[in-house]
Amino acid sequence: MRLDEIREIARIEADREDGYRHRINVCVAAGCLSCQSASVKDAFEKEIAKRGLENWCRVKGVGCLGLCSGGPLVAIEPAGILYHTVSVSDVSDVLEALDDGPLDRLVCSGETPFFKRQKKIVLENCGRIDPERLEDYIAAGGYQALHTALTLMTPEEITREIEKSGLRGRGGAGFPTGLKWSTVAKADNETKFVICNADEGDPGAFMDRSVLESDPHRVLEGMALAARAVGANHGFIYVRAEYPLAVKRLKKAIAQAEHAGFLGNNIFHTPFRFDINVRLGAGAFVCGEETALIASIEGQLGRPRPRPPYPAEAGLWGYPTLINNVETLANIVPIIREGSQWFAGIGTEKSKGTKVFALAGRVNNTGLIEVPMGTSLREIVFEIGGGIKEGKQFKAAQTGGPSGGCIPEHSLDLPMDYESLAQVGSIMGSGGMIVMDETSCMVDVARYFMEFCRSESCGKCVPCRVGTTQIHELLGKITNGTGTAGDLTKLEELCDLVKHTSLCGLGQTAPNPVMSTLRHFREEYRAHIEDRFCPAGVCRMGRGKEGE
Amino acid sequence: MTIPAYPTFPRGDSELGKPVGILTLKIDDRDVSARRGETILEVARENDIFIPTLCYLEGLSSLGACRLCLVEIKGVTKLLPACVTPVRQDMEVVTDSERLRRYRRMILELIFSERNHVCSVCVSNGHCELQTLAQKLGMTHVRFDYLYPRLAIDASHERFSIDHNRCVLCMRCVRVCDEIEGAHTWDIMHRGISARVITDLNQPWGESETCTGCSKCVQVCPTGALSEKGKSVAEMVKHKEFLPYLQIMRRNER
Amino acid sequence: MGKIRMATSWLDGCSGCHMSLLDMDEQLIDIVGKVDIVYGPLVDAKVIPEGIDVVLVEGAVSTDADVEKLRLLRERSAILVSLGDCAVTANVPGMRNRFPLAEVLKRGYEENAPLNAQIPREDLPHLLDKARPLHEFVPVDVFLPGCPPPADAIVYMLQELLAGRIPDLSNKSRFGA
Amino acid sequence: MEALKETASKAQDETSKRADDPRWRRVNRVMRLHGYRPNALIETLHMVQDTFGFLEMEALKYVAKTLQVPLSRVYAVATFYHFFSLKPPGKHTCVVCMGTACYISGAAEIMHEMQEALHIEPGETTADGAISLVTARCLGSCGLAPAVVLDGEIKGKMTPAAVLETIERWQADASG
Repeated sequence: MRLDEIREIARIEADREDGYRHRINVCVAAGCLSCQSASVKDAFEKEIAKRGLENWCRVKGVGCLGLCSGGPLVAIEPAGILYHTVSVSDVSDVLEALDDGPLDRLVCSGETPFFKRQKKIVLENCGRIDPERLEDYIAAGGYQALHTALTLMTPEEITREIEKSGLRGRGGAGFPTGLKWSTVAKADNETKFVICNADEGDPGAFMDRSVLESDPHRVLEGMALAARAVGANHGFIYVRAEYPLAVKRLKKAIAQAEHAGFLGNNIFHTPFRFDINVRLGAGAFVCGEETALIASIEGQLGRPRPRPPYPAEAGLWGYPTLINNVETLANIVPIIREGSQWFAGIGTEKSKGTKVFALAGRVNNTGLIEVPMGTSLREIVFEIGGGIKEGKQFKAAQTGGPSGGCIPEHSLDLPMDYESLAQVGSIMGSGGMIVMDETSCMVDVARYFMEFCRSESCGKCVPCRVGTTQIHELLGKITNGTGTAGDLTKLEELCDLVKHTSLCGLGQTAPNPVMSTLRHFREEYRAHIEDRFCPAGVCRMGRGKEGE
Repeated sequence: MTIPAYPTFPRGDSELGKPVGILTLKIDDRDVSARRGETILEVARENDIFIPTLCYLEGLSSLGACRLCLVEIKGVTKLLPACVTPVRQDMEVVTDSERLRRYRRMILELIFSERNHVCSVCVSNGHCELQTLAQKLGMTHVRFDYLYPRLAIDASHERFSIDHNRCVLCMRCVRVCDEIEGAHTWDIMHRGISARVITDLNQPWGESETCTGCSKCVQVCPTGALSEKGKSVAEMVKHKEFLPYLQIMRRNER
Repeated sequence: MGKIRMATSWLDGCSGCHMSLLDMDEQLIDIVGKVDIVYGPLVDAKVIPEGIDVVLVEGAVSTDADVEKLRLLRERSAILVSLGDCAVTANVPGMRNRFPLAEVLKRGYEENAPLNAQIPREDLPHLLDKARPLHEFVPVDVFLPGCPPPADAIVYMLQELLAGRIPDLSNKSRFGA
Repeated sequence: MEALKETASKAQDETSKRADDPRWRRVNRVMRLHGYRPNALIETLHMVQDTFGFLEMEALKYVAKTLQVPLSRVYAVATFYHFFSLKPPGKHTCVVCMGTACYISGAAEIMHEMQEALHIEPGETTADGAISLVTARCLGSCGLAPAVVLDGEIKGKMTPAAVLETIERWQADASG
């Protein structure tokens, strides 16, 4: 395909869209699907057919519109109206109201902080395009960045753009993406691989899933750009089998891209060739770790191995391999399209760009949000999130999932960037953010995460395998009212051991939820041990073992 | 999942003028020389510097799993396993410190707490690497609650038996069977604290279709998990000498 | 200088550690000159006295009576030694721990009893869910593992204690034999 | 000699049975697409489970043989990854999401009630094979916590009572 062909597709698509007086976009991402948005979409189609409005109105299933707690969401274009909690019985009312202005009882104000405070880069197409149509993606400017990069830039220039943008890995600790790319680019080998890590395992995070379900081509294009920059010709997307919709859309997108010539041989009539295969994860959190992920793609057990050698030197089947996560790759296209300077102008000095958070828990507005790096926790919870449910008191926000920590109330003004989060004992992680109020017991939350790490530990190294089990046992004792005075010391010693002696990132970060709650909520631990009392009323005390 | 930042090794620039492939470093303040590509553990052993190990066995691939051989390296924040970390020019290694001793003792405590290691009634009492390490590293008691899992003994094989109560999951049996014998009868099922060694499709050992009965797994097992039937405690000495020999022979063949 | 007031105690164990204590041959004479044994299976005292300097406890904690006795010993002793594998690790008494208590009692008193099979319920201390090492109940000052600990290790330990030092017993004994 | 013949013809039957059965043809296709290389193991197991609902011992053996992967390694992989199941699923499946958002919104309470009602632990199937109780790490429906999947249909903002209602209907079906 050539650039003018792309532009032609985009133009036809735009004309087609403009031909409709009303365009109804129904969210069909996971969240809204679970409140029956599919039947709402069907109802719209039937009702439009019944009323004979097909030439005036079209209905489209789109990806995540963000405000999951208000699902099913329906957006009306070009009027720019968003309706929440639309049920099948509302469909005819919505259609009635198309020409006379919004239907007040269902409308979400676009002026609310939930929408106004966000800045969408990664999610720019989410909720706007039909993820199953390549033409939609092209009409939104898709694959032009790849064209630019292949025809006007050298691989070194692409890498330099990413370096200059200041983009850091969105999957965890925030390693500079450009540096990772240049390491793989420098590796001297004819065969190299690019892997997209879509094994989103944090049990409170769903942004990668939303990106894959709502805008799969963006990830493919990002991978192709990465492959061009580092000199790879083969790519893999390692995605959770638990995300069947994402898998389906990815496979469809790959087939479309191959058919259109955006993947395969001689892309854009250049010598560059690149193919992408999908590999399914099979329910192992540890496969988010690079070496375990590689082993899993090789059909092996997902057990991490000691590094070095790093995947950049010896990765998949021993070849130099670049691994980036979904959100990182989703940032590549806009950086190439708008330039590194534009990107570097967003966010803070050391954390550039935006971050997508899966905002959940005890806030009024839950869902997927994207904010500039450095946005304060207070803004996220109280403005975007609309405050705590039922007027309760904010207690803590948990970021980084099982590898992260809890941020207490006195740190509400903390800017969300890599360094600030590390300072309070948490991490950015992949972007799960769970807000907790007074009804959550912090010891119980720590126990919950340790249960997760215990059962996700691969079992290879002793500190992680047995250490997480012992920490979990201790937390179990504390939460059932049989903890003793010495247990806190033991907890701290074990956390220190597991953190410093485990083989991979899973073990090294597993103690974080315990250590951060011990640091900020120690009195809650004490209440459980000394007074046999759970201040939040969550733990059922007094179920101790006999004879003690 | 967090991807920790790449640690970088301090690179010396005094490599010029040295004979090819030979480099010098410091282990516990002693100047030692090494061949390029050797691991810290190999160099330490050549120089009679003790680093405790459990999963490591000369002649098998290295795992870095037991974490007993972790050492401190100047300029590197992380502790690194000596068995898989290659030496570098001017590296300064500390194999023994208060912190390392504390971690190593705790790791042993964790291993002892994990399964039912009752040394006094074990067939390997007196010939057990775990027992010896506990003594050597001064681990006199376990401060964590024992987990007391309910584990089976499989004595279905006519000559050998496996007692899961004594297994430390070092994977030596898995490796020797795969890498040396070539049968890959052993592997590990499940994961984390539920992990167990298995033969074939988790069948009784005696019904294994692939076991050749070579006894290599028994010989390399550091504890009393794998043992020969009909031997008394005094007789149950393991012979691992064949391993480096086999490795040399195979290398020569190639 | 007055003699050291020493006590010994025997919880759930086989008395092998006490045997090992007596097994120190001629060195026993030297030790006996320096200590008064004020309580334990080796002497007649029926009540645990106050003001014990050193107590050597053999055996695991298996019953509520064991817990009570251990707590009292701890209260009245300056230094408590966990003597032998049963005291240190629960060892053989702890081998029942992987089975539920009811199953253990059934196995011991019903399945294996040739006649009058019944689980005793009266006049006996209540068996704990699990047999446990001493340090899970009270603070322990010195650990001397071994099944039994060799006499030499016991001698060394006592000599060090007599000299007013907390002994370093690594390398002197080990788990198992 | 007779025995040998019998074994040989059995193996023949086995292969042809697999070649005739459209379900096995799906599995074979995956292996062929990957050139029967050992690294196709996980992809193949996915297809076996997708086709048969679980991983049967005979299937594991067949896959091991075809891909030339040691038996113990196949078993290891099949048990390491929690997505795979070696037991047939129940007629109905109730998946309780135990993701963080669901957990702090009462998923544990739902799970507790289910265990009481069905007398099984998570990961088990009722004795009559009617209902399987499963936990999920995160369904990605955190905005609608707590979420439960009842026979493949995700339901958000669930309560123990609401889930019990469905469970009771399933139980009535099974006994009726």
